Amino acid sequence: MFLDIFFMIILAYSFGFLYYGLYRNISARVHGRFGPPIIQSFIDSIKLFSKENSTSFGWAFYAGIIFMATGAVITMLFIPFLNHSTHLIGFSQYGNLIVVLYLMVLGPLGNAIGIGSNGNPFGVMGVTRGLTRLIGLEMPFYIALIGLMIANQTADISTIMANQSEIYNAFAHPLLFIGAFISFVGFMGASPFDVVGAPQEIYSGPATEFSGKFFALALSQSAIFSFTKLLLIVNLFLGGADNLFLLIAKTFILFLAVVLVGNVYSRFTTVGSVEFLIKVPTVIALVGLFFI
Amino acid sequence: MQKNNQLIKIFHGPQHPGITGNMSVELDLLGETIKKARTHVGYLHRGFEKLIERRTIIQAFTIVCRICVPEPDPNEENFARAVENLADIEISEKAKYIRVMVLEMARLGALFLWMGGQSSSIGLGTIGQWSVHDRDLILDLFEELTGGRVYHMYIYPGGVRRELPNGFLDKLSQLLDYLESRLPLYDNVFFDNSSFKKRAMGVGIVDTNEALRYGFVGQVLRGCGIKRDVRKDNPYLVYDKLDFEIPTFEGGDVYARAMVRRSEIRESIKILRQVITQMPQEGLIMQKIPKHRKFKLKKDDTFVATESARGEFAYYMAGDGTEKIRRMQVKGPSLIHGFTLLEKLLIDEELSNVAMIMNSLGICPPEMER
Amino acid sequence: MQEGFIDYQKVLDNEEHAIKSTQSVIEKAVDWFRSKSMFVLAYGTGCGAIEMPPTFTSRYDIERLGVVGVATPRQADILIVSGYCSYKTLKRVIRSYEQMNEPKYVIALGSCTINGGMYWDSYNTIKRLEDYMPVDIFVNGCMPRPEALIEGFVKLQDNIRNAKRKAGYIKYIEDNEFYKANQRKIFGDNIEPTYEANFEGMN
Amino acid sequence: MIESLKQHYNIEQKDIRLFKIVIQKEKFLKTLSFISSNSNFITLSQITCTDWIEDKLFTLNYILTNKERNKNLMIELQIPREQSKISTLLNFFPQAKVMERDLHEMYGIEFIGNPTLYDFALENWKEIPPLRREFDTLAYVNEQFEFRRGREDNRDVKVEMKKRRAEAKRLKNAKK
Repeated sequence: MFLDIFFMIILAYSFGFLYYGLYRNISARVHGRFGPPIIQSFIDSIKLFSKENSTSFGWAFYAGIIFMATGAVITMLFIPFLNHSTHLIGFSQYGNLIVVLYLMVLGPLGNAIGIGSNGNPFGVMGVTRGLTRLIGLEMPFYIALIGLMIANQTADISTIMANQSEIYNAFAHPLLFIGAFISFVGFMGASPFDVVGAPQEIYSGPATEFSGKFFALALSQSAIFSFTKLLLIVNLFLGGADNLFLLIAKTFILFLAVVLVGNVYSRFTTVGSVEFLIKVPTVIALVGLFFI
Repeated sequence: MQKNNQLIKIFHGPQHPGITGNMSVELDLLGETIKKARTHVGYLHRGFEKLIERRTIIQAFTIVCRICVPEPDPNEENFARAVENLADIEISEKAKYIRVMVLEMARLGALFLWMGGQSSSIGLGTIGQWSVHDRDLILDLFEELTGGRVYHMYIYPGGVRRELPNGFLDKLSQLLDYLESRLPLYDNVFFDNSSFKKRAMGVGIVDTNEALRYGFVGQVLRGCGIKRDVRKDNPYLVYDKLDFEIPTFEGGDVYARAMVRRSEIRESIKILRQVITQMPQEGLIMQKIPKHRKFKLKKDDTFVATESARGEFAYYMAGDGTEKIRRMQVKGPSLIHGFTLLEKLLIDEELSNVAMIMNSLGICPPEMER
Repeated sequence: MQEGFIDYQKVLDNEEHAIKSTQSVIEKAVDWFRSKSMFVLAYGTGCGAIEMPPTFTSRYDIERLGVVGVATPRQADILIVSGYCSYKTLKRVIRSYEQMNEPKYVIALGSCTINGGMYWDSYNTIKRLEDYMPVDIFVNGCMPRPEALIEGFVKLQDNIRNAKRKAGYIKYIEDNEFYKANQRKIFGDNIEPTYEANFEGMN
Repeated sequence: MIESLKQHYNIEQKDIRLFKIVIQKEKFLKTLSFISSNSNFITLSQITCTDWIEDKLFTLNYILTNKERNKNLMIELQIPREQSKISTLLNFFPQAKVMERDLHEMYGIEFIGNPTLYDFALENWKEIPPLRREFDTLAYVNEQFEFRRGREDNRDVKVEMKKRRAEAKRLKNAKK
């Protein structure tokens, strides 16, 4: 059990950073250059852990970051990695999709606690933008997932995975998938929805005051969290995976789609992104509800 | 960063990824809406006008191109033309053509650099990578022609400093073909990109009625549909013998200015092609000018202007009969844009649009404070 | 290197600046990681900033060396002082430098940071940067080409890895009095940038 | 429209498209308002100032540009160097604000009626305004900064040039 959980965390951590390296490499190829080595993000995080951190803003600041990290890890632990497998399942037999959806909000809230405690206006702006965007993001995502639950008559992730043995949900309910995917791009923080950390506008947004180890922790959290989201989408819409290689392949394809979308679109404004998310993907997902 | 009556006061720059150069805009924010904007310059002040008073012509010539970093050649052209007016030098036809070529290449480079800045300011980094790479190819040609990548020190009073290298014009035409083959790519990903239109349309609208009177220049004016360009209005060098259009666009917003620049790239490629065909083979490139200790200006003053990639670049020069320049005053295109216009446009604007508006106005600090 | 200018790089590299490299394996590994990932503060102080875009974009792709730009001083390791510093800029540069977390390094770009360069007789630009803040690498030239900047980065990586030389931030702590005295000499007592610039008659 | 102005002022043509009027300091505001309202020289391109220290004068040039942007008109007037005062142009041209602010800092000219004469480029500057000719920037630099000492084998340029010339002359004589 604990060994299992340990391996899950290790896997998520390493795959998260591997995908970050791939993200930078693929965008570099789009830009027409070589880009950094794939393990660059890993090197960065080790280096940041070895830096001193000069700033401290009281206990709430630390608590916020701890919240973020824990939220990401716990969310990851409630999602089974593999299809019909007794390993790498974490707590998933004790929880279901509702719990996951609830836990997914924990990270941003913890972020808000931490940033609110340091008086940096850019950090506060970033958190405000993030929470505003979260509203727009969750509507289509939740609608699509509710549609899935209705279709499968269950909220258990492993059951939903098992039910797609002959046809994936992505093809069974394409509209739901499109709605979920668009908001998933936003969840991954990719352009055009990257309003939170827009450097040309508000420096690094929430991470403006993060330094040294805090920044490294934030990086690791986002790595684990992004892998978690990939995992969730793969499980729900792409039929899960029977072994690790299949898992890597499916997550990577999904990830590639996100990267390529992010590279050719420019950033929305905060209000603009919420408007778009409510107009387009929400409507698509709602229409998809009727075809179940 | 202090709070006073619900307005957060932040300094947008000088250390900021979204600022154009080393300057600072002091913003009073209500939420993310700007209530008051105030421009601060002086981070790049070097006192050029004082330094030039202490230098002879050739010494001043070496520093005058440092006034505007992205495109130094309009400065050299202004300086050279002002000195020629005050010393009664007439330059040859070939030198004029070479100068036009250099100026247009510099304009192309600056426009490509602007494309990078404008697209990065709205988070479309891909275009920045591509266009800076293409600008670098132009810089390579500059290096072959003048020996310098960024600062060329090529246009000297009396002509230009070097003969064209062998086969330079062929290389230039090949480069132009390459750039033209790249332009549709930029159109697809940047200019016709729906997300760029969504961001840029209706933002930073300049009032057309006051544009002329307030002394706006360049794309800000042409983006309002007013056809003004120094190359047409009072042509210098051989611009009156070349056939090119002054693109204009209605609307006066960021998108209009972007569209104007988009067609200007094509126009200056057209100009360069004509220069390549009409360039006279013979003709000396440098007139006979006195030795630099005896290079004296008559006691008079003059006012010259050149169309840079961001608008009218104007010099006022006064000589006093000695070998030193009595007074040289620079008026960059973005002096008025950076203060009168920017402080007006930013009011009730979103914080997310500051970088975009500054880029589209073509604000460049080193020429505002010399 | 221009005629008549001392080659400051040589002086930095000679014996009296060298330190004994007695490092444990852990320290060596940490230094390797530090040298492989450098975050550069996005602050173009002078005209050297015009050669940053080519260096960071696809022509001379410096991200291969693990060099990326970050927005805030809190996360940056390297401050590139790109060209001349006017008084006003130097105040902000020093403030940004002091906000950065250790270990931090400074690369001075262009001849104007070495000895004033083109603006040797200008009344508003400082002449020798290392009087006011410690400098690890000088890249001379006006402009320095992107290749020169990349070579500076490689040299800095080398210095970090096999600790040839006392790093700048250690010097800034040890003889802080020297730097502060120099800063006070030109700034008077208000070294901190005055955010409310002199606004009499300002409505 | 230059002709219509010619009836009132004696206009000197400096170039094909560059004209100049020299007026007295007293008639300054009247002239500017007349020209900017009765002709189409509606834009103020630049305010320039030249320091003629030998005859204790500042020469101000107000460079106007017409609507078609193809003719420039320089309006020249002279003000004394000490307690140099002149009224602002804010009422006619809003862009005069920043130009006057610049000149005020660089020359110490006081533009009566301009509210924004605070720091432009310099920050708490205590010397005399830097662009006045009596301000010696080299002396200021020498007492403010110290230059890097030259290399050990560094040689004085003047002496070196003399040596080289002498050497060249010697060689030439040796050839003969």
